[in-house]
Amino acid sequence: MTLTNFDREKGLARLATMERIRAFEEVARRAAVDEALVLGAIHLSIGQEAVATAVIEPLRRDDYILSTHRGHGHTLAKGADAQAMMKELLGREGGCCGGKGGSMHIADFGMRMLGANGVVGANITIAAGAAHGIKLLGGDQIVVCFFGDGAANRGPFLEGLNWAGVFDLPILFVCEDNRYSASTLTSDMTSGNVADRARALGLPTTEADGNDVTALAATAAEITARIRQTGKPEFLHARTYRLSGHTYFDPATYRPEGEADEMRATRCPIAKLRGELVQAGVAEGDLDQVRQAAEKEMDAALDAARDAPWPAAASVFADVQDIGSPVEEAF
Amino acid sequence: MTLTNFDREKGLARLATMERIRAFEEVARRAAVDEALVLGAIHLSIGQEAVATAVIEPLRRDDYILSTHRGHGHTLAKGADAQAMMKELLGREGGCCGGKGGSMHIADFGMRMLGANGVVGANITIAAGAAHGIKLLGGDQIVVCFFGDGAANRGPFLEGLNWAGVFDLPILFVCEDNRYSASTLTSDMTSGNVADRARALGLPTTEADGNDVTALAATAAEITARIRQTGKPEFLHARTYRLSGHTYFDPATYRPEGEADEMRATRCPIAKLRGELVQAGVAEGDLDQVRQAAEKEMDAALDAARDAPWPAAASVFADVQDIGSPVEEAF
Amino acid sequence: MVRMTYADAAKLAVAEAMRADPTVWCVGEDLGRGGVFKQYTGLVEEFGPKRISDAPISEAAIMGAAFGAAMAGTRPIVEMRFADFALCATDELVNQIAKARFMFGGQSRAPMVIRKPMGMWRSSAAQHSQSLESWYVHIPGLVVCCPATPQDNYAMMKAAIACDDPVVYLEHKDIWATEGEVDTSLPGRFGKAGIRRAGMDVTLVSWSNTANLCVQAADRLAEDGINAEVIDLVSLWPWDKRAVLTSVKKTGRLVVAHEAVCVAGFGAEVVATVAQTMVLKAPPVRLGSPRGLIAYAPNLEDQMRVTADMIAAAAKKTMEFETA
Amino acid sequence: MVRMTYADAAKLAVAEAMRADPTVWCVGEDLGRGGVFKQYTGLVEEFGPKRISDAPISEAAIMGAAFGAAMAGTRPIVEMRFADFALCATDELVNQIAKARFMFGGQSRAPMVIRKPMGMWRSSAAQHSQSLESWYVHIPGLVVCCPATPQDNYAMMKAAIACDDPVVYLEHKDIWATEGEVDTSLPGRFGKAGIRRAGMDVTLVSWSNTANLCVQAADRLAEDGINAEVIDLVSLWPWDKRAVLTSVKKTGRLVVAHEAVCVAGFGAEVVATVAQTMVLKAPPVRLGSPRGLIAYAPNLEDQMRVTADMIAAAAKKTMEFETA
Ligand SMILES: Cc1ncc(C[n+]2csc(CCOP(=O)(O)OP(=O)(O)O)c2C)c(N)n1
Ligand SMILES: Cc1ncc(C[n+]2csc(CCOP(=O)(O)OP(=O)(O)O)c2C)c(N)n1
Ligand SMILES: [Mg+2]
Ligand SMILES: [Mg+2]
Repeated sequence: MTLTNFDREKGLARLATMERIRAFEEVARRAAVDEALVLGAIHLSIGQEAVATAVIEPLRRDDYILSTHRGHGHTLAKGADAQAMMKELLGREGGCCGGKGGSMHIADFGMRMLGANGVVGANITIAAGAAHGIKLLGGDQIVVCFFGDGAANRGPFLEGLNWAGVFDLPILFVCEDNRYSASTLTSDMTSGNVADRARALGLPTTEADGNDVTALAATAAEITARIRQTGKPEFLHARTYRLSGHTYFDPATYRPEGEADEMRATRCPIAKLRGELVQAGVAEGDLDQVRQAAEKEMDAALDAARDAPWPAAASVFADVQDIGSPVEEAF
Repeated sequence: MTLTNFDREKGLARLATMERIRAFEEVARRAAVDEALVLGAIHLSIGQEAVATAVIEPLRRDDYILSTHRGHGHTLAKGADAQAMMKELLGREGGCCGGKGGSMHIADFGMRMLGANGVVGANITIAAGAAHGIKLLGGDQIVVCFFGDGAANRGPFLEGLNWAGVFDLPILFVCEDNRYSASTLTSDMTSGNVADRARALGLPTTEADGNDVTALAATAAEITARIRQTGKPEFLHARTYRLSGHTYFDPATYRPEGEADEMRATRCPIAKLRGELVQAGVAEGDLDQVRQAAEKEMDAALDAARDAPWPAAASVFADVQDIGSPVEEAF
Repeated sequence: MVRMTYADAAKLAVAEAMRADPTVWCVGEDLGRGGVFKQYTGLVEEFGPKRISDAPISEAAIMGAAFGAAMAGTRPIVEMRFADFALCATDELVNQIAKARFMFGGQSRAPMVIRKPMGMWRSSAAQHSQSLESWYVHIPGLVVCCPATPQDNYAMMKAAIACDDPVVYLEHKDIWATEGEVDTSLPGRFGKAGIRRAGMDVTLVSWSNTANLCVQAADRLAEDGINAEVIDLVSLWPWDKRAVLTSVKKTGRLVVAHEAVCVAGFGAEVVATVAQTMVLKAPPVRLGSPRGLIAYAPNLEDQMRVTADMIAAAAKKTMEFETA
Repeated sequence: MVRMTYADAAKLAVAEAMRADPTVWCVGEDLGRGGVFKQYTGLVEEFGPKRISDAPISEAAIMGAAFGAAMAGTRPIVEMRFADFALCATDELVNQIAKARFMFGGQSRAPMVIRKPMGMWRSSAAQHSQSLESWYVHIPGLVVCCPATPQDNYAMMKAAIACDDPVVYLEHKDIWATEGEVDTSLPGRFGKAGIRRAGMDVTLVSWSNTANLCVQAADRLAEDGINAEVIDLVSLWPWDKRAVLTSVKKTGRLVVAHEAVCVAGFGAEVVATVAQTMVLKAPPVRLGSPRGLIAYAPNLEDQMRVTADMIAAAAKKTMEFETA
């Protein structure tokens, strides 16, 4: 990626997405830590914003994505409303899941974001199935399924990739490798490596730097175009790093001393892109404005969420199922 | 494998094992078809006898094996008593599982055969665990886990191989590839291939002709010796063919016409070994005697099983669990 | 009215639904060759291999992928082969399919029929014989259906395919070949029990094949002048409480019978519900399997069975109680 | 007598068992850092990473491998992190571990403790909050234990480790930090209920954290002059029928309360068993969650909870029934 073909507009758009993700999560963290407004666990993707941003950029609005417990970034990048998401994290009325799901089940079906998932790896077969549905219905959409390095040790990884390969389904599996599975170094619990597994399962596989949003966006554009054309599955292994703890309250003391600090200093995807934009002639002040706009948006989202009421009590019995009432009838 | 280093004694021993397996299953099939003595489904390994014979040959008595629904051959090769097995198939007293398990759950813990399994692929993680147990206890035994080509599409394949790789466990995984998963051609439902999956999971992997018992025994001896020495897992992919149907009552009409006949004519592992023995100077009559001895043994096993009584009624409530009675107590 | 088997009745329902709605499809191992119990025979010829889809031996993926395809707008019929193997896809069914609509605040639906052939089938042993219907009744988000007759296997299959909720559809393996009259104009209704036989003396409640045994038991009881009312619940969630309570109010006597393990089986729910509502003329009876395992040997296996004779004997005992 | 938390009580039991028997070991994700609820903190320092073993995110392999290791002569303690994730290992637990000994005619044993932290834990939502104890009670071959106090979490954990059967050991996530006195000389016994409070008027039956709520309810009832007997079943299989029947014979009134979904919950088994045995002074009551899903928003989540007030109110109603 030389600066000659660097696209400033695209760079600024990516920066805006990454800053919005970062700001959303920083605000959510503050809401949790300082105000105890977020009651459940939230998993921040701070440091990983480039993957969501780059991979989702080439998608159409009617393409699907599926995410994990660490899904704020993917959801925002797919176009979900930050305020509805923040309300969801606070369990309020107007939350994108009506306050029923919280951070770990965030979803926006309008944007074809088919949900975060509280079970590691479970989204892999479901995503393959969404692609199967597209194929059966004769659509030309594609599916992107995000998961972590730890998920590659669960059975659904094999079953879901095999499924996509056997049925020739239009899906991109993205392993967002942030090195850790909760407090465990994933490599200590992994025999062989993830990319080789995907290759052995018959999927064209690309390995990429997940913190270089410019290069990754180009790669993702190529891959997703190919998938839309061939209708066949591919795999992307993106190396990144989780700058925050596993949950917002995890001090992450299991990491080697200084590791996170060094990564923050040298490998922050936002800092990297800012550097490229500056080199391309964008003024620092313009970049700061992008950040400030994102922060303002997310502060406002939190204000709105803070002021939102709790969900209506009766809503707890809605959306369980059509047939059979959740409450005992008297006779 | 040239005839110069062909070991006649070993060849005869292998022939005896293969003929015993073949005869056991032919007798069991007759007992099922002609006499309706076998009430549940039985899965015959006719045509696959070389895998069990060759791979188990180098094992010690205190090494473990685990098998599948198609487990008669492995069980016999590990040294189980044919009569107790036949009684089990007939659900009789004196059956190796007391008539409680039948063909699909055949086991002989005395011979460290830790059971056939009615759930495809489920034995893979269990076998890894047996090897884990050996390691924890400081033993020098090894484990061999047999499964079919179809099992490589289940999650436990990934989870079990990864487990063995991560914990450095003394286990040999053997994929006995007979091309079919029940009535489905496995390759139609498999993306990539099994051996590559094992390699990607970090396991040294050998691909072999599963119908050439002489060559396979040499290969298995090497691999198992290495596992005992290094304590590390390996993978063996053995190509073979199921000459019978999936179950004894399956006419296997889903196979291309003539396929089974051709395989029977050209790739029968017993015929192949007989040819080698004849070339090595063993008289045809001696070989016939090996077969006759096997047939006689198995006929006698069936006679004994036919005459055996049903299990004692009370035994159905034994061996459920120590704590808590299976029958309701009155108060 | 057409005479057909329990297997063919469901097949007819599937075929009709597939003709009417191109988004309905079936997926499972070996379906292209008719499925393991031949309950799909001929369908691939009519609908092709995309809509009668084979699958790898990947129960978790079959369940999970069908769910994804349901969210993407199709209506999958999932074949689990044996109810026992469905346990390989428990996370998919219970944590994902049953919960998604609620967790996502109503944004998604999972219109799926999950077929799980259940129950004892001579000498299939402990891993191929289970009846776990009470598990699924306990899981919010799931509809649970256990048809006992060709008529109900036709009508309820149609209803299940039409339903926007995930339906755990438990067919009994031992009655695939049972024949009966099917009126294809009768609609299947969840939560509506069938009164298989009307009677005044004692209420027999059951579902799946044990409902058929209850009818046999009622025939025998009739010979002794006892008029049993046989209630076939057909669906367990929702279940027809009203039919049971109305009947027991009339008879004052209750026998609930099922093939599953008695302890923590759905029979406990029925008995508890009745006991919370009314006082009976005789203690209610539950019949189910001992809390033991299903053996291969037929004589051992039989000891785990609830039979028509046991049901009749239990009913008689409730009759004698009054006179005691 | 030592004062300690519910979490530490189990940890002490584990540590003592590991000291006494070198074949006991623990395996699960993140155990080397103390486990997700810190219930293993410090153990890796004493016993090393082989015996306090980390694991890949592979619940099926954790369960399956532990089973294999049990058959090979070790005594594994399996950590499932959240009871919900254990559903990823259902085949392993139900089709393999629970059935092996029987299927193999008594040749094998599975001396395993399978720890499954259960229940609601503020705003954990539908995939991290389930109580599925009734499932496991329904599965022959499994022992099921739901301790409610530090004392029982110590004593029953010791008993579970010593037991040669697979024990599904359900600790409640909401009471890890609850403190209580522990007498390490008291043996844990399966099938022996604890009478948490003696009383003559009404019997409250429960287990796990809801047993603690029953004690609170009994305190409130006492203020109104009602003497409730609180029975904490502690283990659900085997369960102490005798204690329940003896108490209800005395009081004539029964309230069973649990956190799990009421429909097809274990409360149904308790009520059905009592109803089959005796006639009460007032209709028995079951309290459990509606058959709905557990939401993230606290006000919605609370609607799925059984509270001490609800238990007290139900008990009062059984008292008033008599006088009505
Ligand atoms: C099946 C399952 N097992 C365990 C967990 C607990 N858990 C939640 S996140 C996590 C780590 C996941 O690691 P990875 O897949 O790399 O994703 P990351 O958290 O790094 O984004 C674990 C173990 C879970 N949610 N689901
Ligand atoms: C989890 C599971 N799914 C499906 C089945 C049904 N089934 C029994 S054997 C078999 C085919 C297995 O194929 P493979 O693994 O290649 O072994 P083979 O029968 O060829 O020896 C199937 C699908 C099962 N027993 N377990
Ligand atoms: Mg990770
Ligand atoms: Mg095969």
